[in-house]
Amino acid sequence: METVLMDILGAVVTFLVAFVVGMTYGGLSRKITARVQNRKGPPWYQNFIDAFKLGFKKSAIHHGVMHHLGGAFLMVSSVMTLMIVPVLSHNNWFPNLNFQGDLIFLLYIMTFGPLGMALGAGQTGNPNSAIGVTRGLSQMVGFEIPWVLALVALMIQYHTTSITGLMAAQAHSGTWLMFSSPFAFIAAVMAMLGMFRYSPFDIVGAPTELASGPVSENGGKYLFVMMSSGSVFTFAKLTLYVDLFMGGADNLLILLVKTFALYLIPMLYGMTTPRYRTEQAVRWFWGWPSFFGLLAILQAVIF
Amino acid sequence: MVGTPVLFIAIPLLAAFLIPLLGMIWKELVRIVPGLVLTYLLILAINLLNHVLVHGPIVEVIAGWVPPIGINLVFSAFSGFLVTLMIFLGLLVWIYSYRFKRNVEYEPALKYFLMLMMLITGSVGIVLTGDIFNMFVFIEITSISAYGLTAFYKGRNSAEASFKYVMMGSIASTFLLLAIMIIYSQLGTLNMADIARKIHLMNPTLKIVSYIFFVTALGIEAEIFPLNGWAPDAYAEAPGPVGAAFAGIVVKAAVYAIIRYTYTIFDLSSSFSFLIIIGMITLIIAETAAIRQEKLKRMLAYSSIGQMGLVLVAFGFGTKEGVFAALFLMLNHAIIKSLLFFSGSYLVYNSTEKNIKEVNGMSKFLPVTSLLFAIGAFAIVGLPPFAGFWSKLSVLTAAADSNMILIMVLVLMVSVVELVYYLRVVNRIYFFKKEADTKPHKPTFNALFVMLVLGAIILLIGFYPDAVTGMLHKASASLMDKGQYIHNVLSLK
Amino acid sequence: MEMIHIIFLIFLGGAVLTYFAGKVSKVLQDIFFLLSVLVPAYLFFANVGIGKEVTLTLGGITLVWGVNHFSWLFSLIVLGLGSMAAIYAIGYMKGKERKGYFYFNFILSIMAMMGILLSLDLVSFFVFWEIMTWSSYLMTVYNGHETQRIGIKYFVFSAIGAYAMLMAIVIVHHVAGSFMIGSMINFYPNMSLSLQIWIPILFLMAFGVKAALMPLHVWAPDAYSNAPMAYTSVFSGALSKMGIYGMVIVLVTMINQIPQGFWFREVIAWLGGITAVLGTLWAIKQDDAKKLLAYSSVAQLGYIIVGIAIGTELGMLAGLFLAVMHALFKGTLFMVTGAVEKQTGTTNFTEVTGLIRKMPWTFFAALFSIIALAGIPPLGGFVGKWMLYEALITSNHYLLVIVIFFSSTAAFLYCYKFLFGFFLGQEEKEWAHVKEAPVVMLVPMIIMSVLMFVLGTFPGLILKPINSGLVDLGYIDTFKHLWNTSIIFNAWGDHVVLQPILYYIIAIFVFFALFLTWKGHKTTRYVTTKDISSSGEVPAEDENLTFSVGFMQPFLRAVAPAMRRQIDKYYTGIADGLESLFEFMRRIYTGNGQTYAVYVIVFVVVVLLFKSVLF
Amino acid sequence: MMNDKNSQKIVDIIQNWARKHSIWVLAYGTGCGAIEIPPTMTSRYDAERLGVRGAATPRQADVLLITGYLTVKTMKRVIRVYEQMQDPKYVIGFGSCTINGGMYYDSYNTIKVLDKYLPVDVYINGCMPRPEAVLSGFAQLQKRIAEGRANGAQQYKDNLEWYRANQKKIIPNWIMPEYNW
Repeated sequence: METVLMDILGAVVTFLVAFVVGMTYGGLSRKITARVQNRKGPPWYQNFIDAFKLGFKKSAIHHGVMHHLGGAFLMVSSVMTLMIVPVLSHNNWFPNLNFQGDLIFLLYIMTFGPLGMALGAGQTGNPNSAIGVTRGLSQMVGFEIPWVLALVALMIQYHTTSITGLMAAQAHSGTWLMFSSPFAFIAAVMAMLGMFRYSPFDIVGAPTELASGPVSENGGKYLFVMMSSGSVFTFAKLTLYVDLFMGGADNLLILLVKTFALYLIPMLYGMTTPRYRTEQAVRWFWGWPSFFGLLAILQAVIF
Repeated sequence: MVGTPVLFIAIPLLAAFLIPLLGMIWKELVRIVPGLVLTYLLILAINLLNHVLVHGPIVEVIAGWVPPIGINLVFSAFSGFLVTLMIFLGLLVWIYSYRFKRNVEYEPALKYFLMLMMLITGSVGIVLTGDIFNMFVFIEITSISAYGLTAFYKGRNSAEASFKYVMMGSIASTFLLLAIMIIYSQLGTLNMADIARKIHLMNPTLKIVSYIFFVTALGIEAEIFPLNGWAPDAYAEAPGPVGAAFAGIVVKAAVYAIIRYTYTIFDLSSSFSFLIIIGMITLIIAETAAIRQEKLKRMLAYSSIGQMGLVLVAFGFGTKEGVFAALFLMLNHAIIKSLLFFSGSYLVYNSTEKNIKEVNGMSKFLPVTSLLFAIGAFAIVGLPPFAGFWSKLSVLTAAADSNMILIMVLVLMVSVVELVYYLRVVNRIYFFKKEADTKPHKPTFNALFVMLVLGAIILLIGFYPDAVTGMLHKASASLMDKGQYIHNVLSLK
Repeated sequence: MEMIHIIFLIFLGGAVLTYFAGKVSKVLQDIFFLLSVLVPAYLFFANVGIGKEVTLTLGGITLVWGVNHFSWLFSLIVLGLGSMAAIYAIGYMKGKERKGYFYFNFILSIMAMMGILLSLDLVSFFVFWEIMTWSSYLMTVYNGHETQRIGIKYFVFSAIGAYAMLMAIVIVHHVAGSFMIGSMINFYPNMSLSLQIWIPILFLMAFGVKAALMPLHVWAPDAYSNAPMAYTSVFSGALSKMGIYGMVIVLVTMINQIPQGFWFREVIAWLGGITAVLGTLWAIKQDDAKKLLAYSSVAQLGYIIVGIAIGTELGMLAGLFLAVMHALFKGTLFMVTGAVEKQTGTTNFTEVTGLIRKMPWTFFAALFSIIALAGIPPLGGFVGKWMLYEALITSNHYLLVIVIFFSSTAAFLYCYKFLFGFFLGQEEKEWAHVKEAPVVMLVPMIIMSVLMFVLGTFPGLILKPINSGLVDLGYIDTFKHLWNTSIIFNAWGDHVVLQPILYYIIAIFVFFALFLTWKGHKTTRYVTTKDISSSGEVPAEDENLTFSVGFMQPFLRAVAPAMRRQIDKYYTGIADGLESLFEFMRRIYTGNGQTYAVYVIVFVVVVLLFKSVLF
Repeated sequence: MMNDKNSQKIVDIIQNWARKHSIWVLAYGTGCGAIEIPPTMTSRYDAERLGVRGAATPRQADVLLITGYLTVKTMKRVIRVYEQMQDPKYVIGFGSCTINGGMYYDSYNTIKVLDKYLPVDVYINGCMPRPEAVLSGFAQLQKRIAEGRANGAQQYKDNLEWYRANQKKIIPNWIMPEYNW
């Protein structure tokens, strides 16, 4: 009983941290974008306000049970990712599911949500949602290739497929993997651009063309759940990158610094680039990012 | 001892001559008598075969002249097996055509049964005789009755087909006579056993030439490429049961003759590979030609030619397994091809063109006939669990045991072609919509009975090949044992 | 009379009886059909002990039938899926014509598959293989006229494969002196090198055709999609596994014994990988559910082949586990398609939409199988995929793992397309009358969905029998002390513990589902799919806004270069060339008697001229 | 412990604060006024600092912004969009046309007084109103939300029959689904 309570506590605390950090990062990104565009921009806590407002909406509609549960599917994916990824190294944080799953499991659980969400979007009957979903899934196939190439390179170099194993390898050698396997890092970061769906890979939810695509029929608390899930997912993914490539973090502050530094990459890249069409995006991912992924594998095989 | 081999020739010949006389007494006797005769002969053949399988071959001397001077008949396990098969098929053809010809006037029926009896006489004679000139006579009897049967319908096409057959047949006779002349001039004897004993005395070149002439002459009857130009036309224009009789009786007899010459009489070591070569060519050309045919019977004819080629290939291995496989193939081919001809001729019964297209959707109207045709098609292609599979397996095993991998590959590739054209027909029967406005003709009771019997045999052999393999093993052993044959014939006093 | 003989007699007699019972009464026919599938299944699992052998002598050849752990595993697939599909078929075939034909071939197929699994000698193996081929062929052409080309394509490919196998069999008989599979394996190391290479190739041709291995797969999409769906679930789920079964035997027991075996396995693994990719890409393109699933079957078989071809313990476990899973989920999916086809009359995604509220249970089954197919936790497909990846990575197949990963990620696209096409999207007036499928069709689907769920968390239930099968094949016992029913390990010791994962997933899902549903928070309410925000416009009653034509077009544009060429086209070209050759052959027989006479003379002259060569 | 009323009050304050600072606008670009929206949103005037942000669909939006004159033809769509929005929701009438028809006061084809058909919370005066005016309109709306006085949706619900009657007068072929909030 004690362990179960501890597990629940760990999950809740981790979730809350991830929620707060993710929301803040979202707000900061809006702020920074505004500054880049020579605007004042909203306050850093604007995302919290938006989320709570959505939660406080008096009503919301759904088009059937899959649509109704779409948010729950999404949450399973993001929270499970969060549970698998070690938040801090050296057992400084709740273990959650850190030792129960490995990278392959992580790759698959990360797709659970988008697919469930896609089912929900499909049930709305709104053609824009379905179009958005097809674009999203296509892009996912695109960025998974360099991402997996990078991960496989890491796995074969260190003969482990678990995140904790890779963290231990970094702690043991003393260098971050982003320096010891730079190509893998480059490929992974390029894949990350697609994962975060900032410009130029934001055609999925193009607001004017598709009326925000998959989420076009969601309002009120459905949108609230999706927004929170997105924040949690952002945090989980950034933490994963930090764990894999930057040696993890000993305390929350270092974690925040590292994750924010990583987070700036897709954000700033997005500000300078216009939007790709879906097939262009897919081909982009199969171009240079995959090339770097192959280099990473080459490096891992040779050394 | 229930009878002697000479009855197999005497009785049907007698019956053939008596039929017109009996027909004057009561017209129906023309139809009944052949059946009675064939039934008796079948019982006789089975009894004799049982006897022979246990006690060894029966050699009978005609008119008291002892070989090598006189003519003798040999009823060994090998020839006995073929005789039984032929008479059995003859009986089935009779049952099938008994009512098949009911709308036919008295006179055609008379001719039909007369010529059928002659055909059986001739073929059985070819198999039984131990004398090459006697064999020539029987071949002539067979051929002449076959010409007549081909032209049975008296149409333009059947007359043309028959004429082609006559032409080729006369060429065959010429070559056969030439070959016999060469042998007689060299060895001074016409008895097979005697020739076999003395063959090493012959001039090698003449030996080869006479062998080639034999093969050419018999190859025309046995449908070997390129000597088989008559066959597709004859099969296509003759009545359905006659096609079955050709495939099951005439051709078998001719193949028997070739085999007898190759295995027993001539001692040419490379004649086996010669058989394989011509067999393979026949097989490949016939099967590939069959796939593009438009007429059902023509297609069956080509398939028949191809099977004969395969039989020759199997004989060409020259091993006991090869002979066994060839005999198995002959048995299966006789049964299955008869079934195909019987059922196929009902599937296109009322159409004038007899095109394959006419079978479209026949399964709705003639369910049993269609099913039997499908079984026949599956069986001849060699799909388990039907009869054809076991013979194909034995052919391949024999080929492997002779290390002839290329032959195996070719045979199997040709099998795929065969599969395709049979499947196309079966698909048409079952899955196409009927287009032609010709009315399907329900098979008569006796025709249906014959087809069911053949279908049952196919399934029986398919599920329980042991029913025939024992006999086939003995038959092949008897063919392989050349010295025993010579001894049996020549030791008669 | 041994129990195995009795089982086969029941199958055979049942098939014939069922066929003729249709002349008496339809209900009687259904009952006979069910009995002749379920009774042998029961008898097999209850009474046939593993390791038992029975013999029968036919045509001078000894036929030996028996069960080992490995064939028991496949028997589980065949009889399990067969029984489910049989129950389903009762509902599916209701009111259709040619019931007797269907039932007859169904029972014969099951019998033939069992025969293949139980055969310990090559002759009965081949006999049953051919019976399986033609009974499935007859099913392929069940729908009639239009399917005849498809049927012939299937049969020709099968026949080429089967004849290749027949050739191998007789060669083996020649060199080893026996038709027994065991003696073939024992004799294999003593064969000459060329035989050591050619015998497996010939066998693999046969198995590759059935397992739809590229480039022998072109028959599969057409054949799968044209057989009746109740049968296709067996066709794709179990019958294709016979190819896998044979491949495992050839790869493990024979090829592994020679040094060249490594290249063999690499080539097959790569072919499997390419099959998976091509199958997936073409599946994405299809607008017809049957075709989509058919191509997806090809792709899934590719994974299985990769798993067994790389040949490590984990790879074998992955391949065989995926085989079991594929039987479950693809069987269910074809059943779902059949149910939709029965209720609506079409399986085209551009015609049917929005069935989720009409056929909720069918949707449930489809959802579970799709999740399993996509390999997403917590369903069983994940376990198989996980083991496959781990096996590939730990055995140094770095590029192959990318290929497989690409294919299985792209599989999400068609997975989504299937669910969206049938069940999601706008609910149309045209399909307002559609009812849920009959219970007899639902029950098998639901049972199999539940099984997929159970296997997702407790894969050990099926991994244990697989392991025993592998031990029979000569693998070391992988089921070491660390493994238990819900923990899976890779070769480096990394693991996934499935049970807590399941609990977490359920907890999170339930929590947020409750949060979304909880009325006390803020109200949610249902509106119809006509009430969508499409620029303020109100769609008319009969207007269908669902996006279904040109689905996944962007992705297809991105991969267009890979799909420009169809292997099918090459085969068609070859077939056309052959037909013209045959036409030429036909013209040798001119129909002119003079020509024929010339032929005879030419024959004699040629033979005489070359007599010194010939004789 | 606070009693229910007080706690409700506190919750209301928090909710209104959130609503006030997060205004997602569905800009229904019906008339020439739509040209004023881009400058309002972009660098120069930067409405986002007030929490104002565009929404893609009515399901996500809080505010329906009727930018300018409204023709009879678009009226139906506007009503539909408004009814698809989730509670709480507000309407801003933008420009003189929405108040009294403006320069189209005698047109046969435009809506003169928007308030008769939709419950307008805030009017922005002018023809055109400059971005400063738009921002001030938003500020006004925020103020009303904070005070809890922006209850147009409630008004619409209460007087639905009256609104419906007015709407049906304008729209001849009424095939809209029922409003059932």
